[in-house]
Amino acid sequence: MKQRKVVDGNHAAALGALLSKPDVVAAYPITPQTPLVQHFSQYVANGVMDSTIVEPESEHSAMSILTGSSLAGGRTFTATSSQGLALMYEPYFRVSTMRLPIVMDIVNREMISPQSVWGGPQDSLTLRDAGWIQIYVEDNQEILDMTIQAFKIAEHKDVLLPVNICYDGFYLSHMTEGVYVPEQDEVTEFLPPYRPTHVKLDPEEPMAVDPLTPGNYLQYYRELHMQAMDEAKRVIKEVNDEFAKKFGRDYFGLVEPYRMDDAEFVLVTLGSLTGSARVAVDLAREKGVKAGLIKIRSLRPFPLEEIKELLKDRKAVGVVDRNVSFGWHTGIVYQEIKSAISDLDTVPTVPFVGGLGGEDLTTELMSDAIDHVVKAGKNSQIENKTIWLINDKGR
Amino acid sequence: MKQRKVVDGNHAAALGALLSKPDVVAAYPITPQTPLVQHFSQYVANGVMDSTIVEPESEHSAMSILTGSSLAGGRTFTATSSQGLALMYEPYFRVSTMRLPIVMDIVNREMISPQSVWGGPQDSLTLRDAGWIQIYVEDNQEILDMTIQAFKIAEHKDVLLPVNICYDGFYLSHMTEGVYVPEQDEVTEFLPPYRPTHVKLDPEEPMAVDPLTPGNYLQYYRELHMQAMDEAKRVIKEVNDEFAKKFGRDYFGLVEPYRMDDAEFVLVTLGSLTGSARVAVDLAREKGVKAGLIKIRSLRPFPLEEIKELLKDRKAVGVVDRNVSFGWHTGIVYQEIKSAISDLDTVPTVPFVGGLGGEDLTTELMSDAIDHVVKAGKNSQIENKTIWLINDKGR
Amino acid sequence: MKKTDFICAIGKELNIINTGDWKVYPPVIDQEKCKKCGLCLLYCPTNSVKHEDGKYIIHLEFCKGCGVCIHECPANSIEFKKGE
Amino acid sequence: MKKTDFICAIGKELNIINTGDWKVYPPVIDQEKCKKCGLCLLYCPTNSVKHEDGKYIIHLEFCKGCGVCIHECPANSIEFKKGE
Amino acid sequence: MKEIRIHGRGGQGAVTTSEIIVYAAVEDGLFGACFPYFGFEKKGGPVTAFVRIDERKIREKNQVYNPNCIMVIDPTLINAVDIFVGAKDNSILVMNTKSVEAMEIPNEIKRVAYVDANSASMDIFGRLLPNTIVLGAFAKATGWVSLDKIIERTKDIWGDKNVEAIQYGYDNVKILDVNGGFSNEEN
Amino acid sequence: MKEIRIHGRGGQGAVTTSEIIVYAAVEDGLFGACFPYFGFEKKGGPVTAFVRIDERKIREKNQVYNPNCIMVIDPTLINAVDIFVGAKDNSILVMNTKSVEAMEIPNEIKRVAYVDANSASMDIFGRLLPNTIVLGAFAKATGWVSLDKIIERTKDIWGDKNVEAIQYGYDNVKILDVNGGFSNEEN
Amino acid sequence: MSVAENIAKLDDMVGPGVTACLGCNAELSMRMALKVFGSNTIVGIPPGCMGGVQSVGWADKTGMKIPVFFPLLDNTASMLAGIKKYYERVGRDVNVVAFAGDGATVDAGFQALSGAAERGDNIIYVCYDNEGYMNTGFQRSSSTALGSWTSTTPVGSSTKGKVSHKKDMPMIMAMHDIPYMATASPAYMPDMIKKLEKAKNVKNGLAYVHIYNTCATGWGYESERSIEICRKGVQSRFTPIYEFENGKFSLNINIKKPIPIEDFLFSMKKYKHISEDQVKDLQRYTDEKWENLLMLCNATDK
Amino acid sequence: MSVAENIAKLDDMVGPGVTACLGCNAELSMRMALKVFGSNTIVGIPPGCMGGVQSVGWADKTGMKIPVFFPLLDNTASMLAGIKKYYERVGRDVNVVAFAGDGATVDAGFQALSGAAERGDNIIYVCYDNEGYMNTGFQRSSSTALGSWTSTTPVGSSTKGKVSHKKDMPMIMAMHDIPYMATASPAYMPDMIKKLEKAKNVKNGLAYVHIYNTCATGWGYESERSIEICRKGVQSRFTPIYEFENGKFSLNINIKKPIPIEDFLFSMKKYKHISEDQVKDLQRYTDEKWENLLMLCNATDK
Ligand SMILES: Cc1ncc(C[n+]2csc(CCOP(=O)(O)OP(=O)(O)O)c2C)c(N)n1
Ligand SMILES: Cc1ncc(C[n+]2csc(CCOP(=O)(O)OP(=O)(O)O)c2C)c(N)n1
Ligand code: SF4
Ligand code: SF4
Ligand code: SF4
Ligand code: SF4
Repeated sequence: MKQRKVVDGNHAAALGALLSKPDVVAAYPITPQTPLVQHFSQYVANGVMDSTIVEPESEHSAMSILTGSSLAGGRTFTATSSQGLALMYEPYFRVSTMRLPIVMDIVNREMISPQSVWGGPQDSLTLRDAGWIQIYVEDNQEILDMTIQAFKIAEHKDVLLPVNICYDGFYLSHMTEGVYVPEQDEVTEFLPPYRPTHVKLDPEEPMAVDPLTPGNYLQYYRELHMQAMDEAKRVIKEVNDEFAKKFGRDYFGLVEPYRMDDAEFVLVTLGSLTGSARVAVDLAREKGVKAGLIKIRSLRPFPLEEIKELLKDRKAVGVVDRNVSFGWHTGIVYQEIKSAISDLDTVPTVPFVGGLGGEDLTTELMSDAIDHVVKAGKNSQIENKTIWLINDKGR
Repeated sequence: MKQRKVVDGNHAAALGALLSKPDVVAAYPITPQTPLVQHFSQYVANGVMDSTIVEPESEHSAMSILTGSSLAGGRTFTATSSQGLALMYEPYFRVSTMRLPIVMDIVNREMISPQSVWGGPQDSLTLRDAGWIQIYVEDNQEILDMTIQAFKIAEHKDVLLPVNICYDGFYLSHMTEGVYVPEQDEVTEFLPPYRPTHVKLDPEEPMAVDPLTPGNYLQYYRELHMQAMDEAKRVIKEVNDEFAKKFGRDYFGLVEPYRMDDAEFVLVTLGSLTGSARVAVDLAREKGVKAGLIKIRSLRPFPLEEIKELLKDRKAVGVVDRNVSFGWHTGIVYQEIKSAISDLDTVPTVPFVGGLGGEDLTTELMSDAIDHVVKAGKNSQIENKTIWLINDKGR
Repeated sequence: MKKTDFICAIGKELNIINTGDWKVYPPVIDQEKCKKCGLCLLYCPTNSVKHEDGKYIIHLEFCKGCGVCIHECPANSIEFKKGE
Repeated sequence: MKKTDFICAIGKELNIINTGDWKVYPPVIDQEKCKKCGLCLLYCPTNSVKHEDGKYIIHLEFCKGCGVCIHECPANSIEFKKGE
Repeated sequence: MKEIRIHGRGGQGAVTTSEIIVYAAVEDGLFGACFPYFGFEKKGGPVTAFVRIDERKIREKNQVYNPNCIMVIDPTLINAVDIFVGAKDNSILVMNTKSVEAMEIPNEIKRVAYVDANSASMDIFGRLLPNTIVLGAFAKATGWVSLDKIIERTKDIWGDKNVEAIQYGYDNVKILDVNGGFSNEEN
Repeated sequence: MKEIRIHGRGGQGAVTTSEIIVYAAVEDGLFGACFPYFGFEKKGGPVTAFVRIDERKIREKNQVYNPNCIMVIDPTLINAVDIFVGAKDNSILVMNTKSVEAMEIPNEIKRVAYVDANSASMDIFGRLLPNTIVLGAFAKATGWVSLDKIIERTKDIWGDKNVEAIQYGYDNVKILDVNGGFSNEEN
Repeated sequence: MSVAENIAKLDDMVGPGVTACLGCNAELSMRMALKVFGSNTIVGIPPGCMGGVQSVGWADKTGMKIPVFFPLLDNTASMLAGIKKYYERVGRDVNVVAFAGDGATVDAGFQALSGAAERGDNIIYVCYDNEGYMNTGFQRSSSTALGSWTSTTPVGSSTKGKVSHKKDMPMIMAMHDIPYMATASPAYMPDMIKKLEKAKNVKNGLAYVHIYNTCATGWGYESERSIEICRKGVQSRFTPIYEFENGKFSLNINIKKPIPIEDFLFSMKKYKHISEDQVKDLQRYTDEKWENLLMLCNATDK
Repeated sequence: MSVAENIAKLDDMVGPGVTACLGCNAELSMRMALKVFGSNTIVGIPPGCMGGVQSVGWADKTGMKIPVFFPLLDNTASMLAGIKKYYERVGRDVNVVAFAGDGATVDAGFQALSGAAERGDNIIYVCYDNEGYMNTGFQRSSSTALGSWTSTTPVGSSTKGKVSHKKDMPMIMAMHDIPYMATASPAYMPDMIKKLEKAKNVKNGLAYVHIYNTCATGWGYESERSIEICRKGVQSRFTPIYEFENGKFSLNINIKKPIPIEDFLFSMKKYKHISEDQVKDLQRYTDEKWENLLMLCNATDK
């Protein structure tokens, strides 16, 4: 029997992690992730959860503690945001290259300066090339479900990479809605215990972890890491399907196409802003515009083949970025989408940026975006000039 | 009169910084950057240099100290590598968004794990989206000259952004060759003192730096930051030209084309590996192959227009990356080049990866790369499958 | 997007936040009872107590009504004026 | 590219580095003079001094020839054998 | 879709109130979502929370700019913020106040529901805790979610006294249809 | 282009020796570049350094795999590393050794220059500091850079005693043309 | 003139109406410290309640009358060091000051502070110790005392608040051999003011002032009792008031007859659950620390 | 049986032939510590000489007979804490040990260590203090003593070595109220071994052992004098040998008649330039520290 709860995103994440039975959790509080940490402490205090919680003095130590626990053979979980992610970047890069299947939820928040605590995935996107799998989600149910799936993906023998589940600060972390909470038994069935053999610190079978390594070896490990990312594309889909079968909720793997079958004008989105984009697509359809949407779920590994396939032969494409790429004058996702479709016939593409620092990306703005895309498609306009989506409602 | 010295890359960097007369220098030692730090300490000990040196307990503090000194109005310099850069990432991102024109040389070194101290720009490339200008150089003279130019670019009123001069560990840092050292007078003329007004902590004119900032302001500052990056494209070229005029050495601005006029088969490179690529291009030309080369100097801002212009109507293009993009199964520069040429007619492109962890990218390997590119061009082969350049000499 | 005169996040004009309207009741010093020890001035977190013409006076614009001054006054000379 | 059995940087077999050939001269204990205090064993950085059959013996395979044992021996019983 | 905006002061439970409404909606078989506007207000500062209720999954994750219902937990807020901004046509005001006579009610508001929650709160709790009383008034005035579910959740979180408060609000709210009157049909 | 590979042991100054050669080349109006192979060798372990000299700017930044000249500062290295690996045809061996009689000289080596730098070093310095003596031998055997410039730089770094050592090496190196003999022309 | 009269003449550097909670005595300490340091001061306030209450400002407005900035949570001392070095270089004597919570000081920013202390950077570092991360909702910090409830050391069926003792930050800073270290309490305001003045006048290294602040919201007591709780901390010897000046320790408020520690603990909610054993442990800890301190002061009968 | 005979029976956990310099007594300390801790041990060796000499291994080979790993320079204690927590959880008693240089301990990794100490993580942390960053070519660390030449505090026309004193790490760690803290010197090997054994047996928190190691290459003396220099450090009282156990201090090697500090300083190159004033300052510092220590030991006539 399914249990339903009305919880916010942080609580959903905590429930997902709780059900995954991590051995060790170490996290440092930071707005808007803090309540997640508190839920854990409370679970353990109440004896609901049998994890070891460690309270570090910083995020750098949080990730380092998990590195140790994971190396010793444990399943580990943490969560952070923005400055916290930045502070732990040194061990963050390292755990992926050590192939440790740590799961970390990132509650996306702007990077300072300006001093801000509000939402925006600039934090994790800027660090997308550190070797982690990064999956972006849209609502609380997806947070919960993907936090569970994350462990299964991470620990898969063909993957063995750490995974981030990224969700928008406040928009999801502090949004309350109903979610279905799977039964512990079923989750345990779905997600068997972690038993590492590829790297482990244990006096019973001594090994050196990370000896000094000359380049000819290093290259080999890098190649394997890249292969594991490729495998992860398959595994993410497999785990998605298995989950869908067992729990009845399907997220379509690396990307989710929405009304794409006959779509001519396409928006590409990431994270919670997808919601208002869906509404805008529906509105456009009502007006007879063949709009469609691609929600990118896995940014790393990048769904190159899927994007190419889905964007082939469209009339125009817009990418909505809640982040910037400073040296490109567009958003980061736009820059990558352009790369992905480089070998296709050139199609007008429009970079949108907006919603930074916790600004809303309203349905109206999304409809504007679709209008721009339609216009670009009709004029075959190749401009690549970023259009800012600016919310002036309620000011 | 020009003075010539025979120095290694670290020494060249130290000389460049010395001539730029920074007020405050704070750096933490790390292989292969360490000798640079030591040169400074020695300059100050000998009274040759009138900078304040601060010896921090970590790179995080090094960047933080410079943040303070720069906010107080000083010209500041530091240098780091790999793990050091990783550890300072939190303040690193912040100084760019605070618009502080700090100059930092990055002595490129692989990121661990594997435990490595050898060359490779994975460190700075992974952090290319943190809002800094990143310029990659090829030899010791360019290190010295660009370290000076970096201050001028950074402090330009239309830019006001921090600048990284990135040079390969060991390949340049520990390579000794002759360089011309400009006279102090001339450098001082070229580079007047720094007098900030845009942000400054001074009791004589109180202001708050980084108040809590809602999204509608944050978006504005981000837009200005992106504009400054665009301006920087112009400024880098202007400064290059002024420098060339004054000191007689021209680096061609954002990118340096080599034998590109009639080139059909093009290699794109970054950093010190350009040297052997040049030799390979010459060898190919001798054999009648119309090979050419583009050396990317400024990766941030990304030379979008230049790349498009230079790659238009070529028969095939190869990109040699001494780094990887884990989720793309290519190198990072390749991924970006593909994006840059997305609107051009599709041309066969070949991603190369090699030289990681201090492995050599020999002239022979570069010739192999050109062969691959030629083949791809002849077959109009669109594959995008990474070819590893593996050095088996001397094993 | 809010335009400012600055290129990065700085603030120059003083921010004024009306914390005076947080209070339920205003504290008032009974100048008769007051022994001029000045503890209320030393302990008031909001800097609302001033020393004027030899007297301690509570300025109410920013007083949040926490009651510390009342609690600490050794002469029991301060009270919330609940009349309003 | 060097292939290994591992997917990340680990090492299992013991690495043996020939530091024995660093030394210029080998140290030798004069068993006659030796007072069996064992200080050479306690102070040898390379773990080259062994206690065998009641005697302290220097194994030379990894001894780098630093001379600490010689310098510290209270009985002056150790010397570099310069003959070779 | 029903969109609700709740105005309160830091410490008055506006955010939890919004969560209770969502809980009730979900238990009623509807979809609901809410979130607070996160500023840095400590005790005393104005706080806003947003709620959406619908028969279909709620996809928008933005503030409510055009509420169908405006709930005001603290009567003094009327001086501090523009509580009516963006009000949709045919919408409802639920307010803690002694009287609405002196208030200018904009045209979009078609129903005004008010209760003197401050006084009632002093009676019930002996101190100022008006939010659950206003919540009861909301339940009655809108009928959008069922009273039992609201009570169920409130009991869980805050206990019996607050159930009493809800009931009080429900029973004692005064409902005036104004500006032509409210219709639950159109939306 | 001339490519030189220098073999020494940690602490023997192989790296500085390579820098002195580059200095001399540059002062002679040529181009030069050198760098060490960076392992983690402390005192005593084998060390390698690479030098290139040319009339044109040196662009390659790689190890020297096919040297025209191999310099060996420590005679014992011959047992520890394969000093001849990759030797180019028509190349020169400059070596610190008492005698080369027992050595197998591969075909690519056309000139062998040797000096008993260990003994000479004991005479000059009273301890083992063979590198500048071998450097002197190199100057004579190759003629690729001028002796004065080598001396100039050595003096700067290490002082007069070492100048004496250089001169000793220069004057006392024994040069044998083997395997058909060396030619400076072809390259 | 009385202390109050003197203080009354000093300008408040903090904007009126920062949004700290009612009765927040960190706000009190901040205003007082900056009054003493005066207008020739640059102040850094890292993330934490005092930064969160808009004392650094909001949007394009400032919260202070002096230059103020937001360091990162973890680099306050280093940023200050950088500022000071520049002013020393140009020959201007400016007070470069931190006003930082215990989280920013004892946890995330500790290493930066320790580094500055060792280098002898001439900055003034004031830590307001409210024994937890208040701004994010009262999580434990290294400065949280044993047994205390916090949102990350909650009280439940299997745990009863924090399990380890408070990190002894003042003593640790003294052991850094800085020229000036002092503890202070707002309940002993004249002593606190004197110490802030001393800190201001240190010219040969780092001055560290550790203020034991309470927090009505987090600790759970009525806002008007802020000073009372502070005072009880001192009177129970739990928060000893002493000084370390040029290598010498001295006790400034000698509590000859301490109140039982329970009187302090049970005056607020965060300790309301603690067991007898925990009380005993806290008493033992307090006594030992006091003994060591007396020994170091060599002032047993002062 | 003599100490040496006992030690002789213990297995060396370190691979033969690590590439440390001739006479390196950090190598000696490492081998000795790991002999004492034995095969049921996991050891982390952060970047530094002892990591650089291939004790963690090379390519696909290991440098140890026990599990060994390279922490980052700045996270040794945290990584260890994570390992230990896991083993505690599964009920296995494994020694989780750091062997870390002063740079990794007193500078870059200090905060992580301080955090672990406060949390009461049951790890064994051994710091080999050679007073500088040796692996990267002898730069100053916070543990470098005043006046010392290093490559970043060089001797030139305007500077004369390091300007600040050594950070008093042992005392700082003791002030963290950990169950066990000790200083040790290889010159007093039986004492050092006893302390390593005690550290091994601590089960209720962090054990910290601070070994004063010398460095022939960096400090500038002939390799055979390593132990002699260590001994002089102790005999001059510059490196006092003491212990802090369950809240009590005790002096283990009481140097009643210290040798003049010059005898220690001038026995190596790194101090050869120092001035009379610097010597006096070092002597004063040494004396003050000794006095405080005695006071804390309450053991003036032991
Ligand atoms: C790197 C980083 N991690 C976490 C945070 C989130 N954060 C902001 S304030 C704070 C707590 C500050 O506590 P303290 O310094 O004690 O000040 P208080 O809030 O108690 O006044 C935390 C954890 C941050 N800003 N930066
Ligand atoms: C973040 C980071 N910064 C810098 C370095 C470079 N580094 C490697 S070892 C070392 C010094 C270590 O000194 P210490 O711990 O005292 O050990 P020792 O070398 O003296 O044995 C440094 C600075 C690094 N590895 N990581
Ligand atoms: S009530 Fe509080 S804020 Fe108001 S004057 Fe008294 S102490 Fe100050
Ligand atoms: S010479 Fe050194 S390494 Fe050799 S046995 Fe003696 S102490 Fe050990
Ligand atoms: S939570 Fe505590 S420290 Fe923070 S503002 Fe409120 S009373 Fe002050
Ligand atoms: S440099 Fe010093 S510490 Fe490092 S291996 Fe050599 S002697 Fe040992």
